[in-house]
Amino acid sequence: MTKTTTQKRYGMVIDIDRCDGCGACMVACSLENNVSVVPPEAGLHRGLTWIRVYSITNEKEYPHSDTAYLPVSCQHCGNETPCVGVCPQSAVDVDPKNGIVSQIPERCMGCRYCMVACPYHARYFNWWDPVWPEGTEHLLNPGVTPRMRGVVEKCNFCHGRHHAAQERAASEGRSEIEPNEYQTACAEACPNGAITFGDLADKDSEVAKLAAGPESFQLLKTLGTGPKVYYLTQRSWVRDMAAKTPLPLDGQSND
Amino acid sequence: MGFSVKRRDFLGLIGGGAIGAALSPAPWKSLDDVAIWTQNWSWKPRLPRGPVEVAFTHCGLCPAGCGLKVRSVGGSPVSVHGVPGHPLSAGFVCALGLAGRYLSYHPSRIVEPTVVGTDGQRRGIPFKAAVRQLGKWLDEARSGGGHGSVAILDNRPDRMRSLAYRKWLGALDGVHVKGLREDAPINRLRAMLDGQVPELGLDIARARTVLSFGAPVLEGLGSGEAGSRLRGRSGTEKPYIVQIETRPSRTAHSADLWLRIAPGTETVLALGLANILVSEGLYDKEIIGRTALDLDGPGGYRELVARFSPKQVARITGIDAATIKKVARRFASGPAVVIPGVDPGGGPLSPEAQTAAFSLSLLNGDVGRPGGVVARRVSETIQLPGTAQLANTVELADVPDGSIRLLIADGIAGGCAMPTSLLKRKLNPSEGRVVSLSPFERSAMHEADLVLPSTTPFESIDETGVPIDSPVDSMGLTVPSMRAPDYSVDSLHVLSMVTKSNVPKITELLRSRSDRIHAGGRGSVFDPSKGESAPITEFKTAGHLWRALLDGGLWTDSSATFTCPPFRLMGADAAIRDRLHKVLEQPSTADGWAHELVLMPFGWRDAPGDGPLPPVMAKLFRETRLRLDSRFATICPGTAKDLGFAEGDKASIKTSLGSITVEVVLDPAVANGVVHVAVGPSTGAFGDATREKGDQPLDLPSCKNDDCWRVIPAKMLEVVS
Amino acid sequence: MIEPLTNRAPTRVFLTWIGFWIALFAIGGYFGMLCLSQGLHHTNMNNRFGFGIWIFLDLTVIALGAGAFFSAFLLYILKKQALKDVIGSAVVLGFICYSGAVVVLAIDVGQPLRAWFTFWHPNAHSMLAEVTFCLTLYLLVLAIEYVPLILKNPSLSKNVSLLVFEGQLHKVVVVFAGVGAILSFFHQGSLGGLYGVMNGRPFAFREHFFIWPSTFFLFILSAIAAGPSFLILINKLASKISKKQLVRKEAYDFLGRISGWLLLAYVGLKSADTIVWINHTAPGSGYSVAEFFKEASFGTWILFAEIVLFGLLPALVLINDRLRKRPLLMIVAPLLVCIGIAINRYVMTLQSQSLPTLPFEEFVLYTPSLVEIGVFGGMISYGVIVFSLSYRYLPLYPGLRQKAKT
Amino acid sequence: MTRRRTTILFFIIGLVVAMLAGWIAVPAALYESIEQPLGFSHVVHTSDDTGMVCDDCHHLTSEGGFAGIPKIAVCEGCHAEAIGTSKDELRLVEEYVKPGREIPWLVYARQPDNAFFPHVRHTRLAKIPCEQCHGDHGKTETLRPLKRNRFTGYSRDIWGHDFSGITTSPPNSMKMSDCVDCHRKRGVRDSCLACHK
Repeated sequence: MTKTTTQKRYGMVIDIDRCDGCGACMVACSLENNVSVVPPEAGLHRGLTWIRVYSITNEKEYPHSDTAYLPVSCQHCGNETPCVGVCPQSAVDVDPKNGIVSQIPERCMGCRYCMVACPYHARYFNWWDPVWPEGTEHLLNPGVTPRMRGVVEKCNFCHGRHHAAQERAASEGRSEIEPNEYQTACAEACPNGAITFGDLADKDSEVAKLAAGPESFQLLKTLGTGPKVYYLTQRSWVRDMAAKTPLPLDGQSND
Repeated sequence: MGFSVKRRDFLGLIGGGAIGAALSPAPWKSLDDVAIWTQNWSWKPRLPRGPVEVAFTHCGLCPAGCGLKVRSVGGSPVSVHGVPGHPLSAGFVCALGLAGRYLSYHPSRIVEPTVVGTDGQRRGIPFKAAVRQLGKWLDEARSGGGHGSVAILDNRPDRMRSLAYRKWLGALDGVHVKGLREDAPINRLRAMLDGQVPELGLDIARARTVLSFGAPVLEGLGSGEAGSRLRGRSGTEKPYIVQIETRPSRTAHSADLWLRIAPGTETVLALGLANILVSEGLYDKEIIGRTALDLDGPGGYRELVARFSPKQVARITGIDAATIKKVARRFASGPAVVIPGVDPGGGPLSPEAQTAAFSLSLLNGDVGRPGGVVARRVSETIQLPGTAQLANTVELADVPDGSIRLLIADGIAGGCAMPTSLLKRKLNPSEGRVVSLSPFERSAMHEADLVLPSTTPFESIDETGVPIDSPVDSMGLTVPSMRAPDYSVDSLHVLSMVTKSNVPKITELLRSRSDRIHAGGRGSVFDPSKGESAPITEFKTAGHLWRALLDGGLWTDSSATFTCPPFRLMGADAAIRDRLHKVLEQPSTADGWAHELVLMPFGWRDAPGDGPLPPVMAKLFRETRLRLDSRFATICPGTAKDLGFAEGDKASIKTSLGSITVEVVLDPAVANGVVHVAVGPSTGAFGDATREKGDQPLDLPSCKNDDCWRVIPAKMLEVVS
Repeated sequence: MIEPLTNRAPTRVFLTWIGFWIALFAIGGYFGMLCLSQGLHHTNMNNRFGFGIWIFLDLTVIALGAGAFFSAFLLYILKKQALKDVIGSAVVLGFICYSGAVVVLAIDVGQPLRAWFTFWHPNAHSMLAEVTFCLTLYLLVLAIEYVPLILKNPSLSKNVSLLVFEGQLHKVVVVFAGVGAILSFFHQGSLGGLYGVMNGRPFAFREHFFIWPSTFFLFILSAIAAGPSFLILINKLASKISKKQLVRKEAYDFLGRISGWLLLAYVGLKSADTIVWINHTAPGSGYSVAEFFKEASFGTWILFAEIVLFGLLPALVLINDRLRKRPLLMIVAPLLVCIGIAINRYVMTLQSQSLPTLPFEEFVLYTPSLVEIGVFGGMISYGVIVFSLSYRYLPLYPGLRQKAKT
Repeated sequence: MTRRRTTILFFIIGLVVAMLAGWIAVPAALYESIEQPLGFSHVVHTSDDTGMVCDDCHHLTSEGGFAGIPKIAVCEGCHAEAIGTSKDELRLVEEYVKPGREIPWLVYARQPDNAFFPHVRHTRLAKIPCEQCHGDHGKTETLRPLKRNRFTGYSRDIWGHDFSGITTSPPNSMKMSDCVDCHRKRGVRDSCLACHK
């Protein structure tokens, strides 16, 4: 009765040189995943931004000035995932079939240990009860449940869309989904096509090719967390800043 | 004795009770229920339930009119997606489009007619009373003044609805006033051409070079289709984009070449480029010699540009001569598009700058050639019932000051913000009244004497209009994807009630255009559900075409050929010609007011300067500071140091008209002596566009001399708190 | 009616004293309710500071409370009779520290009503699950150890059967001491493990022995070193306030000596651990320790203070028989020890979060809100109240009780 | 010794009272019983003379989702005018069909928002008959009242009618543990997100 499902490794490649910081990915993400509109007093560090666009500059004056934008979401670490081991009540797990790191708000008790453990600051806590402008509840995406106060949430590669794709496939009698049936909201929304999402295990997929390319790097590679989100850039200063390059063992800081 | 016995028995009872309870499921079940309660307690929003319906429409939030796929549950849209293969938007939707449906529930939505009473207080009144009030003012206005005393301000003047406005105004001897739009400058070009000129479009997508004077070409200007080509995503060769802009905008960030021009020196740069084209003979002497009416002779174009040597221009614009030469040669090497940009917050370039810019197109022979400025076929105008002439349509700038006694503002967003002072100038100082038909309290309109709540683009049927870059005419409808609230009114309905005349309903108007298109038998229709286009001839009856449009289809005309008529490189307007000749004379500081830096207001293309922001966008920009609103001022570290400011300081920016308080943000890419402040919705709350008077940078500039407020002399003072 | 033991403060004095603390407790309770009913935005914690002063102080308090299990262990298992004097106060202190910490934790988590999931769906790999289990169980043990004390209250002990019951309890107290020791051993350790296992946080991550990071052992050692010192402090304080000699010198001396030697061992291991961390662990994960301490607010001085000033120094004092005779030093040294432990918990909890791991993230400082301070103040006052009541109504100090009889 | 006996007596009283409360009083108090808006007989609708099958009303949507209980339009197909004169029949036509109002049916098997149950995957791919979870609901003459948990709002069918909730499994209960058991039996290994949204 059980079907043998092919092993997938969903991942993402983000081309920093294509990102102009418009923020469409963040908007699309928040709408897709019913991310609460947090009260304005949240400030910079108490909001909910599953994907957060950082802007970094080379601190030079025109014409040498340059800015780069880095969209950072959950990196879906594939190796010793820092947040999974720490959760006391198994509210975080890695999907054995596709490597997506999950966060189940209904199981979470809000101890925030996973946030402390995450090196990418990609996990967010609901400091308030979720708020939407009055009357907009029926505009929410029915495929994703809203979170309640006091729990942690984060990017799960638009899993609602994965569900939808599976359902559609099943209605056509297929147990497996086609690559083009499952796209994350951020990848779909990016006007510059800076975000490529797909199955890293499939060597012919565009995402796998890009990730294997010479310009690709991972954030904080040296931690050995094996992120499944890769970044591309041709600008060396961006790479030096964004990718934490390994340090000589004599402990000399390289900045 | 009694005491201890009681105690023991009591303890016995308790003990027995405890054990008994533990042996029943009750405590464990309640433990479980308590946990479940925390997972779905009443104040956690419930998800919409039920099957998903899919429909197609167009986005009415800006003139780009992107095709939309809307998924709805129980009649409310739960998600919005682009439509791949759409002739105009090519699957593109901007952030605003994705979140736009939330605007219908925006906190700043107007839910009842309001009027400003004699005491200056705004209070709600019944709809009937509002109409009566409007009627009264209408009569007063007409008795008081002659032609043009009644006006309708229309941000999308090319819709069928606009036609009905003009008919209505015609009977009242009023004027149809164009609001500020990103495609406004094109009329400047039309004015430079001799004789009858059709509607023009900028063929950005096929250009070899795009010379953008501060236009947000990579931030959603024009159609999504052009956008994807400009971003090199369509497989076709990507145009070379030269962004001429002082502010380190997103377009400047991703353009092939960013020229950080000194504030307000666009005219000089344009003429400097012309200088090189002329002196190096980088233009078709034969044709231009024949078609250009003011190239040679005393005071001619040649004489004018001769004064703008690269060295000279470099000194003024701050762009080195070599680069100017390089750009000029690149420009002349093939079809190019020049866009004198209208900034969503900073407004248009000065008239002479626009003229100078377009003179390059003419010189390059781009008018009438693919990849340059192309002409659109206009489907012949529809006759409306009634004998009255159509009122003519004029640019706001051309409206005489103080002439309007009753201004009715059509609710639709144009995407560009206007200074309150500019509008005020056009009104009759004593009894000029403003009536706003808007779903929201708009920045420029928040002082309207009478406000009638209208519908948002997602609630009402209308036309999208034609994007600035479209080489052909088109018709796409915004089909309602949510119910219009009972309190909202339709502008045409209001007009018909006021004058008791029969103004056609919007659906009738659109239907009649659709029928006319069908009769014309030109062009093709795109079917979003199939993702392909079919020639219009395949539609048996007019009814079929109408049905297709209601299902989110898009009609696009076949392209027309157009040969450039004779033209004047310095335009027909003597005043502008005069200004062009005077450009190099030292400009006096405005009102002789000593200033230490210039304030350059700007707006975000997909967060309209004149409309509210969907809460989700406000939230994200607030929590990441990815975009700064009017509460922040960006300056470069150098200037900050000179003025004694540091990151995060509170500062007050003073102009001759007033001051705003801002927080200082440092950016090394900003030019020296310049301060940039965003115009439009504050992200501080849920994205509200209504602000206290004098709190918006656009309430500051004075538009006394010309209609340009890009560069405002200002001071920056410390705020003593 | 339960009446106080003889030679206790007059009721009026006692009431004013207790009244003050009850008021403080009420404030804390109100703040706590705010967080429970409206959410944790009343605190100043944020997405970068998932743990705030609550966790830091809970850890400190639990470390100091270690005196309970350790002295119980020494007394009942290793038969160190010198500790007879302090065992009562030790148990009460332990109970206060642990119960208090658990209550504050319940406010600290976003969804306390689901906290029991940890028992129903535990994650075996999670240090925090281990902590939760051992902590709750050991709290149970402490409660059981507390009961005989309560039953010793004269007016209660009138009741024969209860006395019998108390006697029964006393026989098994040895067992509880053993169980308690094991439980405490593990949760003190896993509290340290919390940080050592965070492979994503190079500042906290440490080398592992089998499944345990070095912090696991360091926390145990530091806790049993600090526990006795804390006992000394509290008992001296109680004596000061009650103006009575509650504990015999020998007990203090013994506690001091134990504390000293253990601390010395701790300082040694901690130093070794730090050296390995600086030269191997941190660089191994791509960070130089220089980066960790480049922020002014967390300079290397903090490392020096933790290990030398508040570690080595008091240790040397406490192991020296002559110096231990000096009453003043017997207050200062234990005080230094307790502060040292607090610093260690502070560094592990707060400094480790303050430092961004993403190179382009900013360094964030966090200052607790009034609510957070208030809640903790409430917990302290709860401790004072319980201890005062126990002191007033229960024979915490056998020595004193004999005096009372005569 | 009388003391001891009285104490034991009190002990037993406590024990019995508590157990009665826990087993009978609490369950009775916890669930409220709500009548369905209309009477409905699956038997009648699926009888041969109607010739209808389950799918006629409970079908899948274009996107593969389960349409659930049919909309009033489906009823209108046959009940545009009253068939017969039963009270419910008349109410159906007058109160719902004519004004086009949807019937506010109460769903016995309604799962919470955070549960994702793709019917199509279970019925079409795994070939599980509806009855396995929904029991013989399709063969009922009348609609029983919905028992709703006053506290959580859940239908009692989820927790199951055996209050101890230990031994039950579909169709007697539809808890997460029941899903998990079935998945285990069929060797389906999944992460939380496979069934949670």
